[in-house]
Amino acid sequence: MAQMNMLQAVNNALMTAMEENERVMVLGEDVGHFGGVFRATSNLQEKFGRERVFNTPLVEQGIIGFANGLASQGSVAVAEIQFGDYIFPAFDQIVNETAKWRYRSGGQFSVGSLTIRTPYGGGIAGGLYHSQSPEAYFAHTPGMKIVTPRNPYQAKGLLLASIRDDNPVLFMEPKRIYRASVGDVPEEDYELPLGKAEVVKEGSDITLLAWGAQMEVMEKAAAMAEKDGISCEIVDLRSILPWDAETVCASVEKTGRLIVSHEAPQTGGFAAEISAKVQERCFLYLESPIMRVCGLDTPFPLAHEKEYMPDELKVYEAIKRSMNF
Amino acid sequence: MAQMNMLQAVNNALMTAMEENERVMVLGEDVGHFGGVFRATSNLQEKFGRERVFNTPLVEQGIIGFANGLASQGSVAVAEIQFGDYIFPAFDQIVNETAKWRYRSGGQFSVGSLTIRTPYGGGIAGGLYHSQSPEAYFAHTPGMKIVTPRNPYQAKGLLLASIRDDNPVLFMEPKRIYRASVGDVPEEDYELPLGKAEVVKEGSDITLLAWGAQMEVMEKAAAMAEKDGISCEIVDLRSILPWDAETVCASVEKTGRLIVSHEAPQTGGFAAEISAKVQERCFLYLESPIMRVCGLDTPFPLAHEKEYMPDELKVYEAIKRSMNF
Amino acid sequence: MKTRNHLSDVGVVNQVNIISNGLIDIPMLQILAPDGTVLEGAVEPELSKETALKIFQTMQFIRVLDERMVAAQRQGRISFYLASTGEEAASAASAAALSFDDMIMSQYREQAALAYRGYTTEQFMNQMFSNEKEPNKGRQMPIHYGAKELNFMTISSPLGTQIPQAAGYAYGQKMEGKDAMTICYFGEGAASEGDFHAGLNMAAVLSCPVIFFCRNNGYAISTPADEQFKGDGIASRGIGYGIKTIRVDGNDALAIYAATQKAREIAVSEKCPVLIEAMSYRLAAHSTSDDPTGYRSKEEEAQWKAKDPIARMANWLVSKGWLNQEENAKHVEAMRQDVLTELKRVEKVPVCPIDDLVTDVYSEVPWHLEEQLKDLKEHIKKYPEHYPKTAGRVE
Amino acid sequence: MKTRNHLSDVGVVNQVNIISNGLIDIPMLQILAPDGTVLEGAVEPELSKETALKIFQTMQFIRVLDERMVAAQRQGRISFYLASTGEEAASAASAAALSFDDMIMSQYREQAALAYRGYTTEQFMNQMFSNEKEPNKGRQMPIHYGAKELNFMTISSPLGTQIPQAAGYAYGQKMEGKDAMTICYFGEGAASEGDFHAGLNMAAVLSCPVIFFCRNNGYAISTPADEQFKGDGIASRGIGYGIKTIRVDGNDALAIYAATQKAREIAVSEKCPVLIEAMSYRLAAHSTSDDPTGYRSKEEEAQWKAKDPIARMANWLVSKGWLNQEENAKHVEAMRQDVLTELKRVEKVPVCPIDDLVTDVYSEVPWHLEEQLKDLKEHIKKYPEHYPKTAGRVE
Ligand SMILES: Cc1ncc(C[n+]2csc(CCOP(=O)(O)OP(=O)(O)O)c2C)c(N)n1
Ligand SMILES: Cc1ncc(C[n+]2csc(CCOP(=O)(O)OP(=O)(O)O)c2C)c(N)n1
Ligand SMILES: [Mg+2]
Ligand SMILES: [Mg+2]
Repeated sequence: MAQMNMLQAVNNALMTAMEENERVMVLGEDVGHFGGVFRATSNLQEKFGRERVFNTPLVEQGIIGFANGLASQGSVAVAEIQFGDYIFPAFDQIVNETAKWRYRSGGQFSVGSLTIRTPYGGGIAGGLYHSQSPEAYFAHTPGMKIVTPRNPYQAKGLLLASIRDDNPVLFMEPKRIYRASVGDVPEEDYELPLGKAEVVKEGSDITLLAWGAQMEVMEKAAAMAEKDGISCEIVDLRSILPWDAETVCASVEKTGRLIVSHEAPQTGGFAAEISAKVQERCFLYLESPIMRVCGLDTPFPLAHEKEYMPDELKVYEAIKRSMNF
Repeated sequence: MAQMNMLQAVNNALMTAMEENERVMVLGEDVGHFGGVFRATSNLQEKFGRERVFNTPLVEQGIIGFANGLASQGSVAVAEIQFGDYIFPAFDQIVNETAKWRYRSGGQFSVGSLTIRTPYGGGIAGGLYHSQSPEAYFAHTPGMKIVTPRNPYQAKGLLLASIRDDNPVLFMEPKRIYRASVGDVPEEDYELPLGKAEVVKEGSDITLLAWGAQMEVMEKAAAMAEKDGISCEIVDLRSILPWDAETVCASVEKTGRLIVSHEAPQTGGFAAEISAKVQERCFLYLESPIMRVCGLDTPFPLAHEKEYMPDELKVYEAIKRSMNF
Repeated sequence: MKTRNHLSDVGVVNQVNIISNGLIDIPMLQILAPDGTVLEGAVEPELSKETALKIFQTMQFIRVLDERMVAAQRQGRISFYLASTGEEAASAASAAALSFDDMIMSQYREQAALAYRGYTTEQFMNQMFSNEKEPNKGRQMPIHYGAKELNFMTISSPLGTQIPQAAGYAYGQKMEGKDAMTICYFGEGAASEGDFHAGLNMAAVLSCPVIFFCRNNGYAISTPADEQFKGDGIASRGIGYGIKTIRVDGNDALAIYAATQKAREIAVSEKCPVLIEAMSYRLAAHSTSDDPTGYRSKEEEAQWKAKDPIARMANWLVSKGWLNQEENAKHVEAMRQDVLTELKRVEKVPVCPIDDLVTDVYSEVPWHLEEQLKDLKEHIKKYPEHYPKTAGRVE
Repeated sequence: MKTRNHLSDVGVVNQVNIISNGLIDIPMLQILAPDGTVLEGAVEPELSKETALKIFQTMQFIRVLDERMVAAQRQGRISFYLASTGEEAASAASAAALSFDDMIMSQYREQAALAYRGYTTEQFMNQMFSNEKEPNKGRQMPIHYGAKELNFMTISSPLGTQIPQAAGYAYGQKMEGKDAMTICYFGEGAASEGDFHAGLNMAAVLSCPVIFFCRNNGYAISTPADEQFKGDGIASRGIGYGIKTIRVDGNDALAIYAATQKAREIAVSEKCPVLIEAMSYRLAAHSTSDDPTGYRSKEEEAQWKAKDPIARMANWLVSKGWLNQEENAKHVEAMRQDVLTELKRVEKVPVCPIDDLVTDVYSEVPWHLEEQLKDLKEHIKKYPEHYPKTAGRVE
């Protein structure tokens, strides 16, 4: 075990994957000698050479197009998009190509060995274009897997599983806690399961569901609520697509209440899908409406970032509203 | 009044808008002399010249980028994307640029005079790439308006309103009924309101909500259900963003039951947003879970298109399930 | 750390110096005159009788197939078709210059390359009828072929996407140390997409052994080339990317063969991309959904009919003594029969069972698709007459 | 119907003829030698003393501003900054060659063009402190300027998106029959984006009066130009699009001015795009988030410091008798004071009231944002100490 922050855990996972399988390649803007703008790919080029770890020209549609080709050839491509906000030029390559490759070819071909890493989320004074949480845009796309870790341990285990999973994975890294989240991470190789949520804390009155950096917010809100005698069950979704409705519904059937929270704008966010599905399945168990504590339906602001964010106070207020419904 | 099919109504709206305002321009792949692959822009170039109605090179990101520029300059740009499936290369220009232009500039600049027209939807043996319904991808994007007509009368009135609205509008045309849907359309200029749903048929037992070509399916299902003595209220959402929760919730509060249907895959589709919001608002009125009758969570298939589609039989079955819950 | 060199080779000038289009003027390689005679000064590529005839027969087969399938579409037997009439040489002769291990990523009008690789009449039919014998499982519209065993990537409709993909595929081949490369076909219209720029630039920077083969056939649906670009075709763009480029007469099978052979040699030995622009003409309608009389003249079409690549190659083959026109006519008739027979036979083959609606979305069918399939099956069993393609086989 | 011409001008060759990079070699315009003397044979552009000094003072102001704001960022007074040190000439002198009515669409390193247009120190500060006096309402990170009254489009971070937008804007200007055009600035890195391809090709085909001004400063963050492209810079791409192209020394204000003046004349009179590539060097770090010592050498930086565009122009101005170095030193000191004073003053200005969180998403605030704002205000009133920027003014 070593103490690592999330960037180190990501870096360590990449090292581990590249050591174990020489077909793993890392590509993206500035990922080479420089090690990426967040340094998640530090020392990889030195260790594995310029052919396995390389800078690309500045063109996201090309990065994913190229990585799609690489993966379809059988190489294991780990492509970095420098910020989640800049993934949209690659939207066609992801949504129309990556996600549909296996299906359209009847399984003859696939890009299952592709992993797309990208930092996402707010809280770093990034304004419109260095703060977005684009998960819901991809969650409407059959064929993709979407994964987000909440801490360094999760990051390493989930990233290794993503790289090795035989499906394309969008791996979203919560950049706000890249350095802030520190914890024990095994030096050895391990994987955590995709498609499985995790009950992080058991409770009986209400279920709080989130993923990535938002987990910290849920924990703080739960601590506030506990002081009022409200027992919160906290669930980390971990995989956004396909998502683990079973674990979530089991929790809701126990508590009767659910709050889902994400930073992305509320309308059309992934909380909507969860809410829709849970009310379908757990209709008779619900004691109050499923609530969403999300970003406002605006572009991501700068001066009003604090006000925009679904912080612990807003979650705490929602908990009380739900309890008092 | 004249009898028109939906293509003629769209064409007529474009004619009307271009006659009334000389700053209106129409651009896109093959929209010039040829009149577009569906002929929605027939005769426009002949009438208004090659400078106001022009073919672009084959590059969707460029079409929208160019149209964004045109609109920000004050021209009124009506850009066609040949198929909804090919809008994704323009995703960045739409989601990061079009939608955020006004906000990021504090209202100094905007592309409010941009309208993007695109045919969408299945039922034409188009397979993966000539069948998609991408509305939900855009509905998660504050700053956009999204509008869909269900028949020729709606098409003309909503398209004219979209072109003149001071916000960028994605106008999605249900291509399956381009020629099949025929009806009376006034020759004169008129507009229908954006952001307003319409109760197409009143009823008391259950609310059926859809938009575009799916309205026909709802009507057929309602007819089947009426034979069983179930009284269906049918609502056409018309505007997907911002959407008219008030009208929808009023209907649900009356009937106590809701079915939402769209062709796009269920997970992360816009029915999820509607369901999430309606259960929030109408929790105590709901007599059964809100149900979604949608496309399967697969890419759009060809050989199994019939099976994939949320047809009237599936909606009818859902009505019965909802009534018998 | 490497020293940077973005200025190291730049000359200086003291007056405003405008570089304009006229600076270059890229000629095209031609070996056969339109009448099939070898042009003076031209050197025939090394081409065995066997290969020459295989190219020729492939072109003829595709001409026959295209004719027949356009008719079948009119009769409502298939939903869609897209012919390559007039452009058969570009794909047949380029495919012939490749090694079988080379990956082909095509746009959609390169059926001759696929046929050259050995795709059978039956396979063509299976795809067009979206039936259960088709390895792509009938999920895409007709003409979206794909055959793993022939190293022919399944076609996808969005234009241009295969261009950066081909660069990536080729990079993977290079990393594996194989003597194989990738060829990527696309139209001059698709070359306007952003993915074209991405693909060519990345291939150059990342040293990918790939041939970018542009069929410049003058139209993208109704849009003529001069509303598509203003440069000297697509070839002139190669310069900007630092990519070696060859322009070739797209209706001259020998020239195509020679150009592709050379391009492959360069790509594999120098580990770099090569751009080929083949100048041709789409004699066919864009597809069966299109009617070109709305946007071009009969005279223009006639001019190009006169440059027919099949007739041109036939004359050359006859002059070599490798072809007998009478025998060939019989051969063509046999092809026609074969196509007809297969068409009739294959149109009766059923589509895949309903389970295949949800396979291949992921490597395994996930829980939510299991559920959706289960519900769907129950529904179909309730209304079997409404789902005739699959109801009979829902267990 | 027009006759098509995609083959009408094509010459023929009989041997495989490989067009390679070496075919062209684009020189760059230089008027001033690095020591500020006019090069032999070079002609000074027509440039009044007033304009020359305005260019020069703008460059100096930006140098001062950049220095100060980098320091302010280090002190934690602003969250982010991005300097243009070493590249001031490219934007100041090009902006000087425009008409005020011309629209400027910039990337983010063209603060000198904005200052040339008249953006004040206070305005710069307002933007960087995201305050309520800022017309962009503090919604974007520092350096995302925009000023409608100065015809300077608000900057957006996604790279390359402004390139096709500029083509469209220019088309609109042409349609309005105005004697105005658009200039679009971008880096050599951004020129790799698909939008670059889209924008240049569309501008050429649709005859848009636009100058595409590429600052080739050798780096895109850490990525050197030779990992960005393999062609002869960005200029060589102009040929492929059929766009008139000028390469210029980016550190020579006179050359930039002359090139841009000529380009504007062509763009407006011929209604067409012109591409300018200015060869320079990013002496600054990419931004305050970057540390270039990780990817380039001090020697390389030193070489380029020696080519400083400000010193070069100063020498020329002195030789013309238009500048007195001592007076100038005082002037620079005054600028520094002005920047410091404004910084101190402006950092106290509050941000916009909370209502502005939801304005400008649409032309009117829709029902759902009204609701969200209402809830938010109630929440802030409950916890005012947690939202200190806005709580005081929630009514
Ligand atoms: C991204 C995308 N946009 C639009 C289309 C619709 N479309 C299909 S073919 C075509 C024209 C292609 O022309 P070209 O590349 O020259 O190939 P050709 O048909 O001439 O062989 C268009 C616009 C598409 N398939 N994909
Ligand atoms: C679409 C997009 N991708 C990535 C980024 C992150 N990014 C910001 S600046 C930059 C480098 C730009 O280099 P260049 O265009 O050469 O301009 P320079 O900084 O050298 O002036 C990158 C990669 C971005 N802003 N937008
Ligand atoms: Mg073409
Ligand atoms: Mg640069």
